Amino acid sequence: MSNIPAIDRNSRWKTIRREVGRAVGALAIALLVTFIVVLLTSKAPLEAITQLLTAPASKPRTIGLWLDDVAKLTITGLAFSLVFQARQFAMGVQGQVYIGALAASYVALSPLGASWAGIPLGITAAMLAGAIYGFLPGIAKAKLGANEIVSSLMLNYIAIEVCNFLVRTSLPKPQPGVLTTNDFPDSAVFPQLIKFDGLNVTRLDLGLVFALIAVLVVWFALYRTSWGLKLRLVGHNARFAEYSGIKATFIMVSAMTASGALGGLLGSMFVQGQGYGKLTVLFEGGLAFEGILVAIVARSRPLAVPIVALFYGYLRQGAQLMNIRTDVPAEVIGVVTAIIILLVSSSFSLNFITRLFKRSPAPAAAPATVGGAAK
Amino acid sequence: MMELLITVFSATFFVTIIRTTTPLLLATLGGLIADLGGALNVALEGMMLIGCLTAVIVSVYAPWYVAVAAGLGAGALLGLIMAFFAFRLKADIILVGFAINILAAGGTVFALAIATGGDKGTSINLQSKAVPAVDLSFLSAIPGIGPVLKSFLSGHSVLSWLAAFLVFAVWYFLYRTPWGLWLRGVGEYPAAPEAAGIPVNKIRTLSLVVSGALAGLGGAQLAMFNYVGFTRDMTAGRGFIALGAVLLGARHPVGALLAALLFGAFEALAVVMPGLFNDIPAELIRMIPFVVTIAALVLFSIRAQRALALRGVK
Amino acid sequence: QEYTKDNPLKVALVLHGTLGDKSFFDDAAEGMKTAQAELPVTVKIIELGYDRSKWQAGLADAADSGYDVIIAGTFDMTGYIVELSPEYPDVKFIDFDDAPDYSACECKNVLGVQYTTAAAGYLAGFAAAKISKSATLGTIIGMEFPTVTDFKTGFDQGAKAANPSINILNAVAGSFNDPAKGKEIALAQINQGADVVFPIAGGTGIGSLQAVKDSGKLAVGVDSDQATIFASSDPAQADVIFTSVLKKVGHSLNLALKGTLDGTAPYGSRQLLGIKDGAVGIAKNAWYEKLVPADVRAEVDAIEAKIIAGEIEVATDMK
Amino acid sequence: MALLEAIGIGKTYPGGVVANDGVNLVIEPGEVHAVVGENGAGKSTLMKILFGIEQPNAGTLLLDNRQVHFSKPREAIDAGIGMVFQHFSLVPSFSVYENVVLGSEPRAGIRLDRQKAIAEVQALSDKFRLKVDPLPPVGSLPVGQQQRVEILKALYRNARILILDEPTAVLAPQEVQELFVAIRSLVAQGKTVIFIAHKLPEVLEISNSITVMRQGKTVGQVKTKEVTEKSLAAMMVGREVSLRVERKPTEQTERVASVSGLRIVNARGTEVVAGLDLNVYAGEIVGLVGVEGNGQAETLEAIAGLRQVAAGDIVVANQNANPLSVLQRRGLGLASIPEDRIAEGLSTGSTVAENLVATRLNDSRYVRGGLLDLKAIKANAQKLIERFSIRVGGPGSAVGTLSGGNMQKVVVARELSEQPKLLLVNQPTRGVDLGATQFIWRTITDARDKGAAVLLSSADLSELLALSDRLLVLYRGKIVAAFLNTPDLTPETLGTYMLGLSTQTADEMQAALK
Ligand SMILES: Nc1ncnc2c1ncn2[C@@H]1O[C@H](COP(=O)(O)OP(=O)(O)OP(=O)(O)O)[C@@H](O)[C@H]1O
Ligand SMILES: Nc1ncnc2c1ncn2[C@@H]1O[C@H](COP(=O)(O)OP(=O)(O)OP(=O)(O)O)[C@@H](O)[C@H]1O
Ligand SMILES: [Mg+2]
Ligand SMILES: [Mg+2]
Repeated sequence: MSNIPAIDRNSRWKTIRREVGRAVGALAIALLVTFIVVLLTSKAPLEAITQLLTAPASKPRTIGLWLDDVAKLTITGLAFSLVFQARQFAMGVQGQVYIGALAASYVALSPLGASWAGIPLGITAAMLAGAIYGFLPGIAKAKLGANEIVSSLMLNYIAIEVCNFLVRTSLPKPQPGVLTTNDFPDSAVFPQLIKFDGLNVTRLDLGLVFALIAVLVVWFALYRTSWGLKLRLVGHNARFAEYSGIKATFIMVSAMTASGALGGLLGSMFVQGQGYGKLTVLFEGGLAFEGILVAIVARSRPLAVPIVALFYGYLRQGAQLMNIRTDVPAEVIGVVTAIIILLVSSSFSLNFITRLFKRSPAPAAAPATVGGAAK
Repeated sequence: MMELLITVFSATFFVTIIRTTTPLLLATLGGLIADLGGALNVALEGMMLIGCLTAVIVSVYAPWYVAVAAGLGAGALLGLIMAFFAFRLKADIILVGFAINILAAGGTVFALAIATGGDKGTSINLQSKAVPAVDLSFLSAIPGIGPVLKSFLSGHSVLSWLAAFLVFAVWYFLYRTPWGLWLRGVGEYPAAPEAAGIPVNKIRTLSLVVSGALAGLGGAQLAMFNYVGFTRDMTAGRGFIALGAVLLGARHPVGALLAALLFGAFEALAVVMPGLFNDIPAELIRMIPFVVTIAALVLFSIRAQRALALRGVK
Repeated sequence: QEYTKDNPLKVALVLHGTLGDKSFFDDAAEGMKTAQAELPVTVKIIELGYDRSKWQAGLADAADSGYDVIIAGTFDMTGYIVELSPEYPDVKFIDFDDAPDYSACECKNVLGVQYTTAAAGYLAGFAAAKISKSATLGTIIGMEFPTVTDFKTGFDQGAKAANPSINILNAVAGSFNDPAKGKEIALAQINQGADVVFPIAGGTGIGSLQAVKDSGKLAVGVDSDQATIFASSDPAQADVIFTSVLKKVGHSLNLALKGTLDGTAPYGSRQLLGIKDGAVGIAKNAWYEKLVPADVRAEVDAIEAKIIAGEIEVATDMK
Repeated sequence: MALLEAIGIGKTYPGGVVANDGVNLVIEPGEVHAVVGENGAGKSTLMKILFGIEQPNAGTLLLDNRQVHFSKPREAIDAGIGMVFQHFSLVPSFSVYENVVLGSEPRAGIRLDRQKAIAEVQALSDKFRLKVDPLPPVGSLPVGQQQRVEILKALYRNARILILDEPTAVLAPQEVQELFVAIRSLVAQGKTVIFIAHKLPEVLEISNSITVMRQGKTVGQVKTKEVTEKSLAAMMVGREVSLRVERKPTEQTERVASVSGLRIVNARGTEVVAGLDLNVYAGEIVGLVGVEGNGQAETLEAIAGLRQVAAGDIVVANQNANPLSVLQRRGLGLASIPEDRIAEGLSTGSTVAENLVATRLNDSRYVRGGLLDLKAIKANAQKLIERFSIRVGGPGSAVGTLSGGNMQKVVVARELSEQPKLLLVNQPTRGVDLGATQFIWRTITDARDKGAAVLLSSADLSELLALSDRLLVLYRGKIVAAFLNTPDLTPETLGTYMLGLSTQTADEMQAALK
């Protein structure tokens, strides 16, 4: 019996080594593909690839952009990880981002926004609004069995339209008809973490701190609280959870709600961050959905999410800067991203989402173990 | 209000609904086939978009039916690629689907630029062809109802008639042929067909190929009839709406038809409404299909729950 | 500093979208091409794509990359230009189709170039109302912001001047790239009696033009001379576009660069360009000659003169 | 001359588990050949190799003395081998005939020829005495009938050799007998049957010869006539085993649970429990006897709070339990061992430690202020692993990596780690080998001896007779007979009531109902 913890630790190291090996392999594939595509489309491929690999880290400003992306990708990755762990396929982060951003904007543009309360209240309002927006498909599923994929996708579209509508009609604007609100007062905009000679050179703001806090909070909630254990049990086997006396529906709804709060937080990070400091229609540009990729590559592990986001964010920024600075057209970036996702997901097959949709009751192929051989 | 009612019950409105419904219906049928085979095809949007572009480009050089076939073939090829990554390389099928959508969004613009010699927005420099409308003017010769019949039935796209036929064909395939049985078996409980010696992965692959083909056909209708030509992102979310229509249609071809018609009708309504009510905000009108989907989903679910409750289960 | 072919002015045109819209961005790029041929400048066109979160970063990167002049357009980019311009005092910024609020910012190195398209819209609206048989016109708007609605404001005013009882249908598509929807909206308007349609909706409007072609009605093009664009690929389409309301972005940018080179460009203020600057207008091409009767053409010319002379006041959304 | 022969089969799974290690098997034509062995001995693996699902690393297969190699099931099917899996391969929403013909459908043009398919299924079912209605969806049938569908599937494909992997584990005694009738009729018509089971009496009854496996090796092959239950068990386990439990006489005092007028309706709208009354007292085991699907499982689920009741009262520890949640009932001292350990008894993706506290997440020993006490949880797991001798790498191993028997031990350990007041047990030893069965039986009787009231449902009559103090026979959701367990109570007596052939009067039941 005494040697059992040793076995445990051993196998944990093995797992970590395997996962890291996979990540490195995926990175290598991604770079290889990019090289090939760039070679085919660029007249100065060497220059393009140099930009891709070095541009994000080349200046404080670009490092700021990269880390800002990492913060946002981390939050959306966490939001998806939470619902994935509960085995819900809610796709509503995008909608929550818009609703959260709206709530934050109303606070920021109100008299409160000009006071010290602008930031804390804006974030709180955004998280509350996002939570409510995440709660809706959750409760519809729990009480009525309404498919959460469809309802959350539809709620995304609705949120975007609501945002368009309110920005156009009700929020204060610098001039009539434009689809952007007034700039928020400085007290409602996240302060920059690092300044250079008073210049506005880095976008890096308080959002990064929130992202790191969120990682720890989500990790703690999932692995150190009974709610988290219940959530993971529900995710693994909802029937067993019910049998154990866990209110599976409550857990599902609360997971979606918590994930919604994260989505809302991301909304506030967008509009109250240095990147905007105001609300604009369609401000999110599809980043919320990239959380799916981050969560899946991180296997829904909160501590792995920021690491994946760090790498993915670098690639994302590098591709963007390569597009700006060289002759590689923007569309090629899309093609490269797609191919990378295809290749990376091939080695990173997380079976669980597939299993969600295969209505096969077959349980996960459990890895062969010491236990089996010992008999 | 009166005006709206008159519009809604007019033949032109009916023709509009059929037109807006057709691409959606074809994609929905595609989604249905994949779904019954056990794969959620989130790539319908990308498959439609690539179907659009392929059909448009091919129609410049070939007759319309070859172009339609090319759109269909492009969708099928994407289905094959999806199956390859998902089943052979064991990639997550949702991720593969998203990747195909991203590929389509960038790839179509890139390919369009090559085909037109630099245009990244639209294909207006290409002389693309249209799918012909089926002219049933002779119906008006029928005394009495003839003119009414003609105004309702004439002028639809060939592909609209094909789509209507496909609803029946898909139903027949699913519920009357052995292969339909295989497909449904693979989707519901793959271990069973596996043990019966049915090549499960081959069936799944084929279902994605057919799914892609139908989405590609929907794309051809969109780019060769609803609008003749290609513009970037011209599918504008129709693939995702089709995904909703599959579930809304209770995973049955007739349900798919009804769901697609519902969305088609709302798309048509959203088009005529601003002309009639200038003061309704456009955003609210555009929200209608999404609100309706959720409402329908909730109503369906409430009905299902109530049916259970009536039997005393809950 | 003197700029020569060997030591050219380095210019970056930063587009918050991509080329290929067949109107706005393409026209700007066209102007750059002319500039490059005529002036000692080199131009790099940077397409940032449609993801808004990348626009600010893209503009900043361009400012950071050693260009002498950065050109970007519309309200979407103005805020970023205002933010960046003080940080790069040696770089010049041209903000086209919008201008910063000079009273509220230190924008000494920013040149705002704005257009009042209402006046040109007025001319098109007048002609449209005159040639409409059903006395019903349709306008289709991509999204509602001033640079778009300004076309319509003038168009409506012109149409009412020609025929006070004219009926103008209007729809907002909500998108600049859903041609199928644009087509449906135009068909709906035609069904409700419209026989002249004026789509101000980018790619969506291309679909509307197709509906007009299919039902044998008439249309007004927007931004660039759309009849000419279609002339070679789709003559039937060109044949229904009796004129286009032109916003000559490329032309005005070319002038702005020229002004930059010889030091006459009024950086630190905005230029409001209108019909009398030749920056906007309607396309008086072969189709216009063919489809608009001579007497109407004469009236339009007279009105144009009056507008330039300030005798007719055209309302505008551009403040 | 042997019909099918496996020589020196070796199979190592990718993870390094050696499942077969030089296994030999000789099947004569026209016999029923049993393969026995403990959990994990490698029986299923060997069968999967014969059927082409797994590929051996070593050894050869001879069919009709010719060497064969099956790389997929289709090839084995074509060679005349059919297999019925421990877990059925049926599509639940498909009708019986659709499931039978799936993959080899009769066709009329491109259409599936429904009439012909139904007729063929009907004919087969008549010929081999496997009675089943071709039309209803398979999901609505009891397991016994589903199994017949599986056998029909193999026969429809002209199987000469039929492999049945643990076919009796899920069957009621009468169904077992019906299965044996069908097997004999198969053999009479020239088929050969390979039969795997854990219950030795069944093996002795049906087979002609027996191959015994232990730890991936064949221990030997014997003629059934030449062995006894005892000698066979010794061969399997390598030591003597006895399957007898000593039950102390009970002194029942306090009524722990009672159910009155219970009615339950299932999702399809049929009434599965129709007015049930029963009482359970501290220190007794009450056995619920019945063919599967007569309301035993539903009754247990209703008492546990896992199923909505249409009418009736449930009282646990003198409290009206109707409005109470699962957790509140557990708080009253209720514990429950469910029928299907993988589907509802465990979370196979979670660790052993997590599974062992899953029902105690409100307990301040493991959770304080909503936070987990990981140390206490781990200590609890280590304690239980030791006490219930669960074979596992450690508290942190995923349950999914355990064998079936060990998984069941995890469930039992969790439920009996603390003395329950009321214990609900459903199929505690299904598919579990002799050693583990013995252990689980002893654990349950220990709980009883310490004062637990136990409600036990099992498809295995010998289990019910071995453990119960009282037996209640359920038929169509009603109690039709009640007995005190005396040595002269036989399975046959119970059987007549189980099948609804006769019903006791209220007076007859009185004594055993209490
Ligand atoms: N797919 C697999 N991958 C890895 N190991 C496996 C696999 N299937 C079985 N094993 C291992 O092979 C050994 C033999 O398993 P097998 O299923 O053949 O046993 P069995 O005799 O059928 O047991 P039981 O009586 O419990 O059904 C076990 O140790 C098991 O852990
Ligand atoms: N894919 C797999 N990978 C690793 N081990 C496996 C796999 N499938 C099954 N096993 C192991 O095989 C062993 C026996 O498998 P089997 O399915 O025959 O279970 P069992 O012990 O018979 O239990 P039961 O039949 O009661 O469910 C178990 O140890 C199980 O953990
Ligand atoms: Mg087995
Ligand atoms: Mg077993």
